[in-house]
Amino acid sequence: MNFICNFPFFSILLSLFSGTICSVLPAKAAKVVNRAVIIAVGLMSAVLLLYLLSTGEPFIYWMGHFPAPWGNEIRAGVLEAGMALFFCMIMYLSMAGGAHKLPGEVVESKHNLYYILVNLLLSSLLALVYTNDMFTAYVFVEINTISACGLIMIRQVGRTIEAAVRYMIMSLLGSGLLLFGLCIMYDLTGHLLMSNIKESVGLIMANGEYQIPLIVSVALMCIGLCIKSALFPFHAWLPDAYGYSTVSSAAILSSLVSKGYIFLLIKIIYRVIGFDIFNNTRIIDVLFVFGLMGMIFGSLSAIKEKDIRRMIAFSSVAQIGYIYMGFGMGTQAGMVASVFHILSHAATKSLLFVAAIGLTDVSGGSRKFIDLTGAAYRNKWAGVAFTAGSLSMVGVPLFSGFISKLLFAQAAVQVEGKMLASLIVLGISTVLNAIYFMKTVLRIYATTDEAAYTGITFRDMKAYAVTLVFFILLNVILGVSSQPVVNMIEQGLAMFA
Amino acid sequence: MSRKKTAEEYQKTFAFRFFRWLSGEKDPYIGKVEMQPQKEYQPDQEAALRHEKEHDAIMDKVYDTEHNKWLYRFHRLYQATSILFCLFLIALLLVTISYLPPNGTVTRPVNNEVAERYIEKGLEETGAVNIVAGMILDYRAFDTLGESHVLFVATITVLILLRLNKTEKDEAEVSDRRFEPKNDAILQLVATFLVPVIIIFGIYIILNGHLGPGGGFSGGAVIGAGLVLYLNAFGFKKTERFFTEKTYKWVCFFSLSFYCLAKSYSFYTGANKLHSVIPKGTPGAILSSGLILPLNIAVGLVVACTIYAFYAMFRKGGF
Amino acid sequence: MGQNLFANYGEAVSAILFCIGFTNLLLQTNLIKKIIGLNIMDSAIYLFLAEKGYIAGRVAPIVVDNVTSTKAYINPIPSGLVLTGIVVSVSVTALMLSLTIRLYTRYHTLDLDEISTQLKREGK
Amino acid sequence: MTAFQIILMGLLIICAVSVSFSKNLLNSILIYMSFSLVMSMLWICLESPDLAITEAAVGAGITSVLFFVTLKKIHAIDASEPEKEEEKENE
Amino acid sequence: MFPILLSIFFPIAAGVFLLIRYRTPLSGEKRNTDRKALLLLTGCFLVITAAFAVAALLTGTGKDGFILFNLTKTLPVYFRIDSVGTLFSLLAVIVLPFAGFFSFEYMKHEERESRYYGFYLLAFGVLNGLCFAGNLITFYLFFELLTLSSMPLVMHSGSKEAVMAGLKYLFYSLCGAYAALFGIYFLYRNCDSLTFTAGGALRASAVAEHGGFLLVTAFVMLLGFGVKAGMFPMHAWLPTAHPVAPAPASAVLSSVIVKAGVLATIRVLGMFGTNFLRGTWVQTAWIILTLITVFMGSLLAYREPVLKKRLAYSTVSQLSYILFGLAVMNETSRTGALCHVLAHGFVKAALFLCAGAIIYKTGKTRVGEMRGIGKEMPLTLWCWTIASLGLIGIPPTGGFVSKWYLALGSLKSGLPVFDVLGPVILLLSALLTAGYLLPLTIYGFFPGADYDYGSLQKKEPCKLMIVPILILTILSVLIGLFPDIIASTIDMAITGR
Repeated sequence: MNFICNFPFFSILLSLFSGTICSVLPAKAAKVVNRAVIIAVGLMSAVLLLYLLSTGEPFIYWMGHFPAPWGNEIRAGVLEAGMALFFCMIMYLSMAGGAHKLPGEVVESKHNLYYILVNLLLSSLLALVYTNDMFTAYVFVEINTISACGLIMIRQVGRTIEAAVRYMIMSLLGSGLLLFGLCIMYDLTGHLLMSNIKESVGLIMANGEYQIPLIVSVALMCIGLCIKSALFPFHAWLPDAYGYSTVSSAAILSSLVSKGYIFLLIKIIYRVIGFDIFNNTRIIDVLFVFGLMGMIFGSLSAIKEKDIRRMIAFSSVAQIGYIYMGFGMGTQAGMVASVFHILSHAATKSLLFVAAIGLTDVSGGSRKFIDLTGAAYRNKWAGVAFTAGSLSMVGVPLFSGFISKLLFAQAAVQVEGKMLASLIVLGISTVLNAIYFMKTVLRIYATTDEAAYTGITFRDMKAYAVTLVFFILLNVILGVSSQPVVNMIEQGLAMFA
Repeated sequence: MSRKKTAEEYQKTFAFRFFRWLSGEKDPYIGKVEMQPQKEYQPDQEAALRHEKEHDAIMDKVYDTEHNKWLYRFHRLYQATSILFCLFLIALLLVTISYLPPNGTVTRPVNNEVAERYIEKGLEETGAVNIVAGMILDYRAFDTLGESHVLFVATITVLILLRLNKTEKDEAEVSDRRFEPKNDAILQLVATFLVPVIIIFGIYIILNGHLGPGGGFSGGAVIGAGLVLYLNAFGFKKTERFFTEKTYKWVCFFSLSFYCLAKSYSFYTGANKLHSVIPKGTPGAILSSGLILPLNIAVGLVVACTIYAFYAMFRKGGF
Repeated sequence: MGQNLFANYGEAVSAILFCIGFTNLLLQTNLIKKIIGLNIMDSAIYLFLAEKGYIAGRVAPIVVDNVTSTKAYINPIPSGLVLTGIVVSVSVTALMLSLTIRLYTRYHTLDLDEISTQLKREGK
Repeated sequence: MTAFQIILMGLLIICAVSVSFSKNLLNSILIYMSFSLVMSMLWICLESPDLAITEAAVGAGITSVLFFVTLKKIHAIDASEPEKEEEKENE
Repeated sequence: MFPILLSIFFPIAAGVFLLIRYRTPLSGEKRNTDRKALLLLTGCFLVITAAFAVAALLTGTGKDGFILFNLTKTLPVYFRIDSVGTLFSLLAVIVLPFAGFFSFEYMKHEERESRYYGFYLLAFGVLNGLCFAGNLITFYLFFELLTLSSMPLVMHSGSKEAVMAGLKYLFYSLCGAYAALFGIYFLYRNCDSLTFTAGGALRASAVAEHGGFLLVTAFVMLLGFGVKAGMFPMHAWLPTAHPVAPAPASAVLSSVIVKAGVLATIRVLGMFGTNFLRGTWVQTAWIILTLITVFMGSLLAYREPVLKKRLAYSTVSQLSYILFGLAVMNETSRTGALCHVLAHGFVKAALFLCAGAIIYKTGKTRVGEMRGIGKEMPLTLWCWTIASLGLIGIPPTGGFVSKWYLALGSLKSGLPVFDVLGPVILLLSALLTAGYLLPLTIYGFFPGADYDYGSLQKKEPCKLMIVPILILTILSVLIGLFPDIIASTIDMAITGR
């Protein structure tokens, strides 16, 4: 076995272990460890990705001395390695972008706890990405949930704690449903490893026995993960959680945590149930309808919002609706579009959160639109970055958002029954997006008579500005040369089967 | 053009609005899109106060369930839908269950080659008499590694939420002891007898984890319960002599690191098909079953400390 | 409706418990009760799993007298899963309870709706 | 054995329902504690002693203790609790 | 290849350079020298851009087309110069620099001049890209960018009205563009490629299968792009945006940028093929809409007292002349339409610049206030008069030629009802045009007996303003003087590549 095949295992264990190490380190050292771990994991994922692209074969890695149905396994394919790399990039940028705000938001003595949470979150995300075992997935979903909750409430104002409680309640409902579905699935198949379950599921569908409980269990798992990833009717916790937590937390939560769950759902669809079987159930129609509703209602709520960060948070609801709409189409193209949207939304949304904080900082810390007037002149880098993010969200060509919308539309026209609905809602939602993002951009570029607040120059925020530049570059790269990425996604999805 | 209508009346007609729209005078965004003139915002103290008051009044009215019928109805509706949803869920699950393979029989899909191998080869391959312990700490050790980190991350979040700084801690301690009798003689006497027994029992459970029912987690919980009892009887002054935040930190750190490293070694050798140097020992002996015993001890230490830490945090926000 | 509802009475009970827990989690206004509901829900799932492992007439999977025949013991896997699950639910309970304490010291109530009302009133 | 199991399960459901409808928080926690105990007995019946030990130590022990501390912290365990609550409402 | 790329990206880079270089408003002692440098730079940039564009047209390197990069697998960003593109590019190359020179004087007292020039150059580059785009997706890309880069021109003054007008412009354009994008998705499914090909790119099988649906698609796309060209149901942004924009910006907007809508329409017709649309309900509905617009625009302009608004309504009306010519779908009318593109472009630019000169010098905005203006600014008013004659369609001017072809084409078309109704309405509208343009001449030169000649003073604008007006006026006449050359070129544009 090639040494590179150890990398997924190394990256999970490294981030897990670094969490433990950070618990005895002072804050500064913890920060260094955290950055180093993210970079190391990112590098390993990159090497792994190259290796996988060159071999073209996914591989299975035993976690222990025992083969398939007896021991734990992790599995790495192109999509997994790519996701891991992307998650590391976004996480590093988000951490870097919010670093200067951290002392003001979190009590000094709790900084190292913050880094522990981030490390564990990273490890759980990696485990969700790489795992080949349903129960392992459940355990790491829980780590993900708890550390996300920690990230929400580490900034201890009333709102965040309330949001954390709401988040926990919804997440625990979701976990409960997921676990219940998992148990029924285990009862029917007798396995916990994804590949083995898939074989048994194939047999069950062929035999005809146990079909009803199988579909119920799939439905329960889907609903559980939908709840956890804040699909439309379950999004009540989201605006407060994203709107009031620390900057890095908001960026990480919106772009990574929910995406981890969605990626797990993709894995379940492909590796556990089988794509065709899943598409023959009615579940995809439900996902489709809720996705569409989320797209519209999320945007409508965002339009009404007067607080910039809550507005961005509501826009997340709409964007998650897009992803589920892609699932709901039930075609390979829809799936590719959804996966691409995971990437593009993660890149854009974290950019928006990080840029928004730059704007509010120069407006006396207020997040109301009225105070943000002209903020882009006071912090030019943040202004440009916010504009770029908005344009991407609206779906202007050359940015990543346009490509994902294009892919969605291309996927939609291939599905006879759902074509019109998805295209119309796509159009409406795009226009709604345009309304609230353009309004914000105009607002921050509106001229003020006098400088009520002092501006900030490049010299005051070098790291921050560089982070923003990287974010914008990421967006533009995704928007301009999307083809390699799409190819990779297609290859990765093919490897799933 | 006839002047039958006054200008005001005319402005209300459809034709007027239509022509305004036709000539592009009507602005569809006025009043709909938040786009106020760009004047510098000048907060007027009085106006702000008045505004706040009005806002409060409105909020009071809106959230006054007794008088606000709509809110009341909404609550009712919400409850009704929730109950209906739950009934639906019950029905769905019962129907599902009625289709599941019958309980207690051998022919179910659950009893397949996986369980067979665990039972038949478990003793040989892991060295643990308790097959469940062998399974969770050897066959499926990755889950268990994750599980112990769930506990770890939960402790971290509790620390974030409840840890207080020095002065707050003192206040909390004062208020904490207010409702309790200090130095209760009966409690102390009972505790003197019970605590050693409980802790020894816990240690037994941990050490015996691979031979019989029990293991690191349950044993750790028992030890933790013993510590809590001791704390309740004798107060923080006594426990602080041997258990402070530092103790907790380092015990947790060493146990978890040991756990991580040991399991990493085992995973690494397993995946790369290398020979593991850890001896299995004779099944049934106390020093047997490879890594399971040390892992159980590590888990037990972590759990005991964690439970004590939870309790101390809840009580006074520190150790 | 299938035939096995009465054979699976244990699972049926666990389903009912699950839904009771679920309802509590959704409907109770008091946070503490919500947390109890959550615990009931989790226990129900564990009961379900344990029922899955049970085989009538066999004993717990602890090897006695070196008998390693499959016919002697029940299925060990569900027990292992439930053990893991219990740890998870304890951690979550501790976290939720500490959140409750924090919320109470801040708002002096355990009712989430009331807390939201207060938050709106603060206008932050 | 089956009859015993059924009785235990009946107890479980009774406990769960009465937790939901009990007015006093302390009562509901006590009921939840007994719920855990019944559950651990059930697990003995289901031949899972590991689970029984763990549930007894954790569900009936640690979790309940944590609940009690929480109640104490939020001043819900108090002889004069009802009046206090009323006072607060009156304020 | 390089002239094309340079003509697109050089002005964009230059615009960005100006925006960054002159971030702060010019002020203080060095204002004059700084301003001179800025103007010099802008002038050079404009001329160089125009030179590049002309080079691109003359060298003919773009005839074969080239792919810049692939947006997605089957959607490249593709440039190719064809004859229609050449025509529109010619218009842009002539009008934009002159309007730019005009604004050197006009914008003298404005703050943040540099921002205006920056976006002006950006718009120039984007316009070049629009003209040279070789497939629908590239076209769409630049179409969106055009909206975004021209919006700041509209709201340059930053007053509330301007910002509202900018918003209105943005939303109308975005909604239109999305309606069009909606159609592009369908086209993508039913065409072999989105490259512009003569005679339609639809697959024959697709026409047979989804004929009805494709008609709806075509209609939606025509409507969507029609928004930019101010077609009837969505024309309202034009009269709002023009009066608030600076006069040279209005000139460019009205003479070139709204023509992007016309170009888009031509492209859409090219994609579907006129044979596919001729005689269908789409054609009928489209003709009805254009005729309504022609008549209504003139009527509204006739009633309008504010000069720039009057011109804006006139633009609405005149653009629908062009659209009518396209809608009739035969070669003669198409020649007329393309002819009118040039004629209207020059005339309307000249008219707006005249209006700008008058407003700049006198500060009067209503026609009623401008009595005797001809005594004060005779040269300007002469230009106005000549250009007006061109728009009305008096023989020696360009307007006559184009309207002649339009009417001829309509009569030849053999459409029921519209073959006669069309010319009648065009004629009526021409009368109205005379009615709303000539009063300024009449009152300007013959203010009446009660005019106070005592207060009369020379207000002729400086050379920087009057020369562009003169040149544009002369051009509009030249088109009419040599109709054969124009017509044959356009014939070539229609038939050959």
